Amino acid sequence: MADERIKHVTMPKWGLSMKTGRITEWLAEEGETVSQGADLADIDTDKIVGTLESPEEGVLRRIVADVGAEIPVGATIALFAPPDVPDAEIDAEVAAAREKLASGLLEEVAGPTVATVEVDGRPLAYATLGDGEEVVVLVHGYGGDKNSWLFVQEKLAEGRTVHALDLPGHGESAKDVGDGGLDELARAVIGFLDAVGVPRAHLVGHSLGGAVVTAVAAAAPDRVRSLTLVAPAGFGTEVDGEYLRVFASAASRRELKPQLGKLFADENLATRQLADDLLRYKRLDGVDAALDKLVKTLLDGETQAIDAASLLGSTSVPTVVVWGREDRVLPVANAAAVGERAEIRYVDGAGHMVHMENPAAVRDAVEEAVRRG
Amino acid sequence: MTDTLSTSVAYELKPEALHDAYRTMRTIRAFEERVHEEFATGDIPGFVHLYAGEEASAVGVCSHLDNRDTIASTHRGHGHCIAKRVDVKAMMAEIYGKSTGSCHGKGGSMHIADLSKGMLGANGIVGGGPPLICGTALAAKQKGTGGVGVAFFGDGASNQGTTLESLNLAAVWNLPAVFVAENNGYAEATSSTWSVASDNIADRAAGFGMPGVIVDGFDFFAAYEAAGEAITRAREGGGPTLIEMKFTRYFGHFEGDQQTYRADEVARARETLDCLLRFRGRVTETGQLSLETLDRIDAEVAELIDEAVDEAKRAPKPRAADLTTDVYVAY
Amino acid sequence: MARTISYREAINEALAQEMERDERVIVMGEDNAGGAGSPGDEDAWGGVLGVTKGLYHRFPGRVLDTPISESAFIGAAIGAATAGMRPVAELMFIDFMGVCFDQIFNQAAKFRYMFGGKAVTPVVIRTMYGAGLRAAAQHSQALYPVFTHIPGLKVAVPSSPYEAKGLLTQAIRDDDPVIFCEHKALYDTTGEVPEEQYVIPFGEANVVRDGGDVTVVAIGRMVSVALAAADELAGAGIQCEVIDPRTTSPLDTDTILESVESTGRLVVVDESTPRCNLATDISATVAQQAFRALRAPIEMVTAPHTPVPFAGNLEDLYIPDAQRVVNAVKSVTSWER
Amino acid sequence: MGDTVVGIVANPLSGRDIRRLVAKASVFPTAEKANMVQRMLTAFGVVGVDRVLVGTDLGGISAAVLRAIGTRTPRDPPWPEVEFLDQDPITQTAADTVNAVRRMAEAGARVVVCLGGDGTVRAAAAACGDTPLLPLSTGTNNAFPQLREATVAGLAAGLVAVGAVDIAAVTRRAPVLRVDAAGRSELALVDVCTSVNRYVGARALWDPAALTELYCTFAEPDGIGLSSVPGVLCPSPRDEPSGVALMLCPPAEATWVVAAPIAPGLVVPVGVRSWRRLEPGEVVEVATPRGVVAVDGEREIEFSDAPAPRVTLRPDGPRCVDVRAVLAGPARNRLIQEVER
Repeated sequence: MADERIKHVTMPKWGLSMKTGRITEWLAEEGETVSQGADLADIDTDKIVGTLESPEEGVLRRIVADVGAEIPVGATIALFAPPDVPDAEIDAEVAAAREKLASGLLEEVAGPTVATVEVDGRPLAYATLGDGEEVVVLVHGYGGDKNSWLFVQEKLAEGRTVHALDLPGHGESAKDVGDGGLDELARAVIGFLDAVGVPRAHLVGHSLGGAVVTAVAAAAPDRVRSLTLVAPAGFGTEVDGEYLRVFASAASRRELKPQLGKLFADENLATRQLADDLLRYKRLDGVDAALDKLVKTLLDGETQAIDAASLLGSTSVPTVVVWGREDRVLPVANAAAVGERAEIRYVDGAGHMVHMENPAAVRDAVEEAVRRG
Repeated sequence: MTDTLSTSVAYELKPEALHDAYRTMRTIRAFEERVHEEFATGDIPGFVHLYAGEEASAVGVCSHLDNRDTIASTHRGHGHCIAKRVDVKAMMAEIYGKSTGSCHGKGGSMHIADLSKGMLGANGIVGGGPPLICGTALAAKQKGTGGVGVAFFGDGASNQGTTLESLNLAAVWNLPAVFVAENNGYAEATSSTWSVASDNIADRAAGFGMPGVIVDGFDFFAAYEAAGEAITRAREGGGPTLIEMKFTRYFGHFEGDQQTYRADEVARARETLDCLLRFRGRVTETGQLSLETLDRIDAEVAELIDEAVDEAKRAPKPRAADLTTDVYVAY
Repeated sequence: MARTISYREAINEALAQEMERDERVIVMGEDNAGGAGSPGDEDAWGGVLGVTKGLYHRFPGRVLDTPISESAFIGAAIGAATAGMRPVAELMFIDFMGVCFDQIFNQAAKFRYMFGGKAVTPVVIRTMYGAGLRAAAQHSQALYPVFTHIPGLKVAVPSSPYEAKGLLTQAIRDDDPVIFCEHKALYDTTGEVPEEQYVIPFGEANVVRDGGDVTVVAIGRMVSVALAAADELAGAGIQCEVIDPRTTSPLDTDTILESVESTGRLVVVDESTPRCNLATDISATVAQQAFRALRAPIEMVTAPHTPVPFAGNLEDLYIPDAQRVVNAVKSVTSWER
Repeated sequence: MGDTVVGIVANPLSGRDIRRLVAKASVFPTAEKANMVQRMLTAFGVVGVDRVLVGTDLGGISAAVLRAIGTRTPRDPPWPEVEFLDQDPITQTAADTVNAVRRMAEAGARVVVCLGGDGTVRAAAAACGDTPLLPLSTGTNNAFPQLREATVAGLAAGLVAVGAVDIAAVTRRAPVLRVDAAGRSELALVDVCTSVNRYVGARALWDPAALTELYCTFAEPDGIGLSSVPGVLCPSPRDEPSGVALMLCPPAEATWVVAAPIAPGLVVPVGVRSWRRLEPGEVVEVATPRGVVAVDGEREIEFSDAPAPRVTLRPDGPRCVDVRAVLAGPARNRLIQEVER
């Protein structure tokens, strides 16, 4: 009978499609005492390299997964245990874990559950994690989808219900974006809240999604408990118009990939898999038209065409803004437009995809907003 | 009494229809005889196969067609093109390989086409056309346009699998198609009495469960009536028909052919059977057209052909850049 | 929403969705109805391997059964295409091109050029290729290089269900004649395919796997063979970049050249016979345009210059397998000047 | 050995005019005509015909017979010597039949078998003079020649040739209609009809609306073709010297409307204003101002203005063999051999 003081750290499931992960680097050594939340290992999920924060407090007794090896989600990658647990028991536990892995008998790790609701005659898809009174809705940006919250959603879902929504024209939602305007998209989010029977929710929006949730708060303040705006569009005027236009027009990986680099501070995070996934999305009938409309909504020549800042000013919904200092799509200078209306958290070493490059910072911001809401 | 009757007679041609038919037949003849001369001067490149002598067939058939209808032709296709209203000057320019040609000089005599007119192209492959016509007939049937597909082919093609397969498919699918076998007696230099085992191509129709008729291909009125029946039948959903036109071509298989394989039959045909000669005699006897009218048409046609040749000779060649264009719609 | 379906289902779905979307799309082929004109209608085969199953009753009058008469009905599909339809004809086995090739390469492929750019011939000819089913010499060939050789034709060779649906949808919407080559041994393979319609543009290769040591180009069924080899080689510390051109005409040489520029080594895996095939074509292009980048001679893994044998042990030898790819990769990586 | 000669002339073009298209008439293939000739040769061999003259054509009939001769084996029944008449150039017109029959008559043929339709027999009739004719139908549209098995016809013709029968008893001269129009003169064995079609066109007459006048040498109720109109309304037997003349008109203005098989597959209402007997030697002027004269159902002569076409019923047509009469008579015994016991 194994010692219950031995704790397993397993390969996390970051996003729906993640089946396996590869440890690219261990950030702690065997025997080291690790505090909960400390960086434990870098993991390559094919889509992106992410950092696993230690779920446990204590001594890292044994590293089970070697660097470079392909490990299925749910498989043991490390063991934590107090120093007084004998090595023999640890060895036995490792052997057992390896056996279990070899036999392929891993319990299916519950990822988010995906569902769709009908809003204004168009199906909207969303992924849900957790279960709780408090409801958080995550709204992605232009060209993104519900999976872009892969490093954020799981943690936020502890004791809460967290929905990650696919906006119209994105992900698995209908590709019809109507006039593609901010109001249209805001109506979709409100419609979504109605459809899932949520009177009030904490809204989190990235980029275009940031502008959308701001518009929701302005249109229906009583439905919104708090706002977390991650590199939101509609603040200031600076924008990399080329990124938006090429993203919409690119038909091949060679055209698209260079643009994707602009999303991150560390360009290596723009993997080929990310490009291929986006191409698969862009090839769907109706997506070209949707993106074209959204570009028209977002851009006026080389400057931003929407104004979310004044919308935000018109509400008193508690708000926290997060911005990557190395954002090349919506430069951080735009944050000035937030003024005194909300707390702004600047994140070093992060680009436009703050929630991927520094998920912890985004989670903390959400927690803060939720606390105030 | 007889006059009230005559108005209801099938295939009674009004003077303007005769006028048009004669002009078209004359245009084909003049076009071919001129190409014959010009080819001898060495100005015209490549292979050229002339239709002279067979005019009644193309015109007798195409007089019943409009732009809904499609035809597929053969390597001896000039007559079919003119009968289906392809622009004569563009045709001449094409034969000279000029950029103003029907195909911008990239097709030549054997590939003149104008799909906007339902002319699916002369065809360098013996037996290439009939399957295509099954397709255009199928399209007409699917779209319910009432269109008919007509495949012209020669006695040589009558022995090709593609032709026999197409006759079968057209019968199986009950397509609005008409197969016109132009039996001019020779596949290149080989007599059809030797190469066609059934001797009469029309006999083969019975094997496909469709009507087959033999028509004097030198007689416009015979061709016109037979084609009219077949085309009407096809339009009304009656299915395909095989018509065999029997006649002789006036020139060799291709220009430069010494025709050692045949004797004086051409001279005899020209004197006694020629479709234009007989047409003139008969329409003047019935008083439907006057000799003056016919001569005026001849003169106008001669002028048109002169212009066509002059313009073709003066027209620019294709640009070097055209070598690689129009291989694909997009690549 | 993506779900896992088979290569066969992906093709069937592409046909059904395009027929739904565009009434000009018609389907014709042998045994499409299955005993047309007989009670057999009621259990339409959907072609000899059931790829079009269900369409016959779902689209009355738009799925035509044909006699075994390839010249006539392939030609008819081509003719119908010139007359405004978008026909998809099924040439049961690619080996049967021999009885209808004139209509394909002298007619369909030439119209646009020889008619001076005035013809549009949006016909798709779906056909089965490939060895592995013990079907012997006349039902097993990989003849896509023959079509690839002909200007005016486009040639797609899908390697997976996702590719099959996206490339076929593109083929049907494409305004040029397309030869769509389906590997008969792939019909029951499965993969994630979106329910929604999508198109994969022609001439855009798919980098199936990243790797810095060797570029491995593989087409059709050979893609999975190359991936198996790449997995084994990864164990030995050799990282292969596996590229699936997806279409042989047009061919995405840029992606291949880019990859070779970084790896300096090329192995081409092609199920067709070795003379004037895709392997020789790609090798020549790379030798010509990326010579300086090459650090080792190019390796080609192809079938032998023989007909496809019947006996199982011989056919297994005939078809390129992962071991031969592994050997080829090892020879280019171990090559020293 | 003696030299009993029979002629066979076969028209390769008969039996495939536009009626095949407008009225589902059947095609009579060349191959079958060649087979009929061969079946006859076998019959000739049995009754002792020495020599058979066969006309030549480009349609493939004579060629097929030549091939057949070349491929005979000892097990095949003996055939007479076959001689092909290839002296005249082949024109692929009725002239070929005329030339062949004339040479047969000159060569002393005792009987000429004529394979074809009314048109073929008509051409032969113009050239055979006194030589008996045995017309054999190779079409579905024939009023004059009978549809008979060639073997049987061959036996009859053979018996006539070898002198086994009294020619006068088994043959009779058929009356003919002579028509003179537009400077041409034609013979009709069954009927002459005027139509308002302006042109000969596809030859056949299948549009009753165009018909104006009809003259027949005979009219039988079981006949096919235009003569079936009087055949139904006012029959006139073959063996009577007189014929019938009818004025036709649209059903609306007609005295009688006759539903008659004016062509295979074509039973249409034909309006008749009046009819009368046509006496031998009688000359009639056609009343139709312009149009086409059809002879035995096929448009032949385009005419307009004066002089109006003239139609004459003449008794001196071709001498035709009555197959039934031949085989019913004593000649039959030539086919019987008493077996001694």
